[in-house]
Amino acid sequence: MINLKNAKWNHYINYIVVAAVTIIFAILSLTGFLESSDKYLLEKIAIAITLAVSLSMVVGFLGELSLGHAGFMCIGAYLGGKAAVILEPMLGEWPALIVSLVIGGAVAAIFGIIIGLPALRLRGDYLAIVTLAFGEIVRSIFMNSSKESFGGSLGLDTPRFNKDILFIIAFVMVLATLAVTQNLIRSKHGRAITAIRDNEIAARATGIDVTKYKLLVFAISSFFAGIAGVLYSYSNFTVQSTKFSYNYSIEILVMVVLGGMGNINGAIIAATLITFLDVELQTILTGNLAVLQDLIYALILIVLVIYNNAPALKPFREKYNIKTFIGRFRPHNPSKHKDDEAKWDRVPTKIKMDEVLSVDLQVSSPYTPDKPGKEGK
Amino acid sequence: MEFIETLINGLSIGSTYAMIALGYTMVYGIAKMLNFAHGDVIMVGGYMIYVGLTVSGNPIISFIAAVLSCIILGITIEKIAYRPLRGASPLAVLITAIGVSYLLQSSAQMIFGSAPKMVTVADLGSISFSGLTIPVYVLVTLICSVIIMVTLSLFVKYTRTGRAMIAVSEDKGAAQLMGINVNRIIMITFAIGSGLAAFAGLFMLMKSPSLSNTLGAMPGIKAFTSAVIGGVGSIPGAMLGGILMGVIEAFSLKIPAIAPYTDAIEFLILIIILLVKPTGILGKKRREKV
Amino acid sequence: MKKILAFVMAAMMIIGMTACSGGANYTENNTEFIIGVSGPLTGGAAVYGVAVQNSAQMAVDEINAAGGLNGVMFKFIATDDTHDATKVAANYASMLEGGMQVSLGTVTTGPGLEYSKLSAEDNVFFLTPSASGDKIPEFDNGYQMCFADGNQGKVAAEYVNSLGLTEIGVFYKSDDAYSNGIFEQFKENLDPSIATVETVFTGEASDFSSQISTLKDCSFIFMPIYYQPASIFMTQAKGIIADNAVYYGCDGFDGLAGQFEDFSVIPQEVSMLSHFDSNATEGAAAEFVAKYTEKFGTDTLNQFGASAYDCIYAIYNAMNAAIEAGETIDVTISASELCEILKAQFNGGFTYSGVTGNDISWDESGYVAKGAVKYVLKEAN
Amino acid sequence: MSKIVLKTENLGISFGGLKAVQNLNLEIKERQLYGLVGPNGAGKTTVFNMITGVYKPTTGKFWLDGEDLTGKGQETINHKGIARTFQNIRLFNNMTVIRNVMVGLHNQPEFRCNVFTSIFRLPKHFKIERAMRDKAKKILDIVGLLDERNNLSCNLPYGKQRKLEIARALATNPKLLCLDEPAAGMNPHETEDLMKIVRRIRDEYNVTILLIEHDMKFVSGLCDEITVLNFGTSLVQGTPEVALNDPEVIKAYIGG
Repeated sequence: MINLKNAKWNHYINYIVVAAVTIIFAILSLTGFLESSDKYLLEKIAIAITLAVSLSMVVGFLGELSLGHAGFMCIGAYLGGKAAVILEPMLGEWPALIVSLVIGGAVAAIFGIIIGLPALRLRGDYLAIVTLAFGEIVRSIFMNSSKESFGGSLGLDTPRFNKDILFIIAFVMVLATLAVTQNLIRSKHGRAITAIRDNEIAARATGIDVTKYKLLVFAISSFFAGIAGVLYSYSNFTVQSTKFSYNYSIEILVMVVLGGMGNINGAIIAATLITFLDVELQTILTGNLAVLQDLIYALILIVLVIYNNAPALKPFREKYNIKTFIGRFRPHNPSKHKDDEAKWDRVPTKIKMDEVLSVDLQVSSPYTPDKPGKEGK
Repeated sequence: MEFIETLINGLSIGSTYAMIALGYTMVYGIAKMLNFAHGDVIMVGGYMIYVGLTVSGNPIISFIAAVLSCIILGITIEKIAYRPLRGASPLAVLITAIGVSYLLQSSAQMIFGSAPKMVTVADLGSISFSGLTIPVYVLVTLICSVIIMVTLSLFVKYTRTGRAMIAVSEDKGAAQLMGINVNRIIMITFAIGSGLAAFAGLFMLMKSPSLSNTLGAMPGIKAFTSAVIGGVGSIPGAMLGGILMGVIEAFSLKIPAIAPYTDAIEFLILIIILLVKPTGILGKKRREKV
Repeated sequence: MKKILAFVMAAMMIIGMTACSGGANYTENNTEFIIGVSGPLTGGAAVYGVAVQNSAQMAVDEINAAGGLNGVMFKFIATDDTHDATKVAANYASMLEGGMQVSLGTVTTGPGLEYSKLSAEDNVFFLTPSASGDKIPEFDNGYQMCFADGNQGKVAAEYVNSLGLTEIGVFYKSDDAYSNGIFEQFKENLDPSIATVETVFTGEASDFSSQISTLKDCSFIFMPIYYQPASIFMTQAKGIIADNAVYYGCDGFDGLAGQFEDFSVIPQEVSMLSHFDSNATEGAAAEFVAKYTEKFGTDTLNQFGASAYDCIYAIYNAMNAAIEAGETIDVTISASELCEILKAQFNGGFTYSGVTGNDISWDESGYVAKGAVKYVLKEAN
Repeated sequence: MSKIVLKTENLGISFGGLKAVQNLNLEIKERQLYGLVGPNGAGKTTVFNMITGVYKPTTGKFWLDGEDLTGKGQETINHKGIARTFQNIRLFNNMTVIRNVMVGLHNQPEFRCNVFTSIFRLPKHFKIERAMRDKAKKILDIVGLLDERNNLSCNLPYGKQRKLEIARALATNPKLLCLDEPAAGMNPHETEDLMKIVRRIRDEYNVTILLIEHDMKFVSGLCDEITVLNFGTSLVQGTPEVALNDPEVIKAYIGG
């Protein structure tokens, strides 16, 4: 196999894949091999990945359920878009892009901290509904804004960036999101964050500053949602608030959950596939067939989630998954797992979410030595 | 006078929310899952009433048919989409619930078309006294909500099945060890919840006779919000939350300057209530054992 | 496992995408003229999109049955945008790359704002049946078959001014481009001596008791909204708003009568300012209503469809007129070339008579000029 | 003897009307192994919860090294030098053993680095990570879990999980280490092993240890001094031999 240390390979694989895809498509785009529809699709995929990865920070690593991610994106889209409108004549295209990315991200991050504050007091469903409420409030405010400020119900007209280049920028942003998210998670701070998720009381007792880290995660997560929003405004001629309803937040959540909680690569793949499926269904099923879109999407969603999560299907999953399939062609390397480096950064693919959705149940059940299913060694 | 009038309007809006929230809170409080498809079961209930009226012309028969079909639908959804995920992450169940919601909506559009249907269940008229006019359906909805609330509370408190429900909501594993058939209890919960959804469908149609496949979506979210305001899993809380939500909405719509922001104001008040009382108005706070 | 999956997927996508790349001329393989539209075929606004799809398809079928354009057939594609502007770009690109030569733009205003700019870049002609926003025909490739919102508001205000009222009620949807667009111009052109009682709703609200009680003393209520919420409002307002009051709406009201089994349960007078009445009993409109009802029933019968039907015929007639004037329109003509030809026609005195009006013409900016009629949908009981 | 590490004065808490603990006066001296015993429901864990900041005492005060920590938050109290384990084990289940300990090392001054250092992968980040791992290995060695360091903590057997909790608490470099039933669920052999570990920790790290335990052999074999609690009040204080033979204590345990 590749003569790199396993750990390093593991860490950088998604950068390499994303960068390779970006470069390949950039070349194809600049040599005129890509249709507009491909470019639109790529833009959408990049934005979806940014959103999914940033949301997985909150849901997967911090273990809090947020249904307001679209709200942060909305802030980024409107403020970044407005900044672009104002700055583009003054600064030119590229500086305006950079400044509006920063503005959109920063303002979204500030709101992330504001919404992070209730997260210190609320858990589970209660936090979920508060984030959902926040998203709807943001949407309502932009919806009813005056024509001069944010365009009101007609939406804000924003400059559309050159479509040959925008998706490349969007993928660079994906790389940036990945870099920040993964570097943070794979550091002592990331350990503190996952510690809070695993057991908040123990984390506090171990001296972890829960307040600081919760706010940090909300800030970073919404920063990148804001960035995605700015990219969104650049990829459309108008920004309309109807887009940012709770349904869109849920769509992003679906990507995170399908990808596997706390699994960044999974979130990337899920975001790509869902966006791809969405656009393909939309453009293939025209006319009278359009009604089938949601039906097919819903069926795929239900089947996938049940297949991936049903406890009864566990043996089946273990028997027929890609890992075992690939494993047949690859010599088993038992020494790999002994390496301290290799497992140092293990990101759990499944986290215990009992506490996320059921606050008034006992948060975590005490361990009993004879509990069935947990075997001692 | 205007105050009382607005209050009555608030009750009118809130009674629907309360009715939906009661069904929501049953499923939500006992099966511990956010059933995002609940609003769409209401929609199916509405369509069933429509079909019943078209076929039989009798509101009572069509309503009974709607209740039965909603119960069957609820049980089926639970069996196919939720039961396989018992024991898996609650988020996975949340996602299948969303899938079921999409499925029901698009099926409804496929079967009944995209145009809204006008369904006139029964014109109950309105009663007036001393300058106030109250549509009768508001009173009927309110009275029915209260009856349902009381019945549910008594059912949960005093029947064997009801107590088993509480046990299941507290701890599924322990309940199972005590000999409770958890699957059966959750199935009954879904049946009750879905039956209540048919009630909600009926009352929504009595109020606004226009029936489309998105009928339940936004009221569903508002009702969920109401249930959270009232306190998750609390039956009187759902009622209280719903009424409160309706009254806030009515008063907000009354003031021209803030009327367009009505939804935002409702949600803002939700946030404030939760910040002051993190478990909702009637929610129980439980201390974690350390 | 996941990383390998990622690789496989990336490779798959690269193959999939490069395979479909081609030259800039998408129409060279066309064997029919392709007309496209993007509209809400699913979701809350589906009824409008479906109406457009049905009617446009009906018109295309009729034209083809009659031999097409000098023997060349037409093909109509309707893509679904669920009233979401974000989805328009993908629809537009896929239709254009699929050989679309001329289009009906979008069905609704929000997505239309996106569509008008996209199509302006490629110079693709569109004549929208129902995206009535004032900014829709912003560029010279865009035309409207419906009245622009602002104009409707203006005409409605002029009508109200002529009634000599002192106070009117207004009920509109504050988060809707159509409703807002009409209301703004209405307010601007309304005689300042007329007091207004304004009420709003948002989203898919279905309980208007609060708004109704605010408006209960008004004898004239202007409602620039679509017919579904209007029907709910009227049902709920029974017995609260005076029986001799008047409900007055714009073209969105069309289809209202079809919502009620018996419209006479509403005691008030209901009238609208529109270009089409789906209860028409004579003329081209009645003919359209009969044909549509036979094929699709009355469920989705509304002015959106009538307007779309006219759009197809207007484009067809304009192409015919251009050929008579000596232009050649080949089946593989590019969208941009056809756009120039049609623009020359539409700006050059072309008129059309059809379901939604007679001697319809267009000005340079793309707005339609045709007679707006006050239809009384229902007399007061 | 030496100076007093933890002092409580009239410490008490009531939940609603129930007085869970009242008028508790403790004086724990440096490097002491101090036991807190009593029948179930006597309020031992509640005492722990008060001095680690989980609950705020309703009456009284407590001092660590002379500093008043009453009413401070859990994090602050930990930073000041009180670390604890839990009766119902609370590990970070999705982390490997070594990472559990590294979370404990999070706030140590020598491992401080800000978020940006980590996000931008500055050299300091790598240096700190290496140093933390080495330190964690040392701590794991003491509790005998070095070989298990790359296993998920939830896969450890019960006894080892308890040891890991001790290691994690120890990693925060406490002045006072509070162990809540460290020997619960262990077999006699493991208990003996644990006694050695606890002593070794005290000796090598100069830490004062306060522990709750039901195993009287464990308590009398290990502790220098104990306090017996019953119904939230202190019955007897003294050396294990004296205290455990006190008739009041026997009565409390036997009941009646």
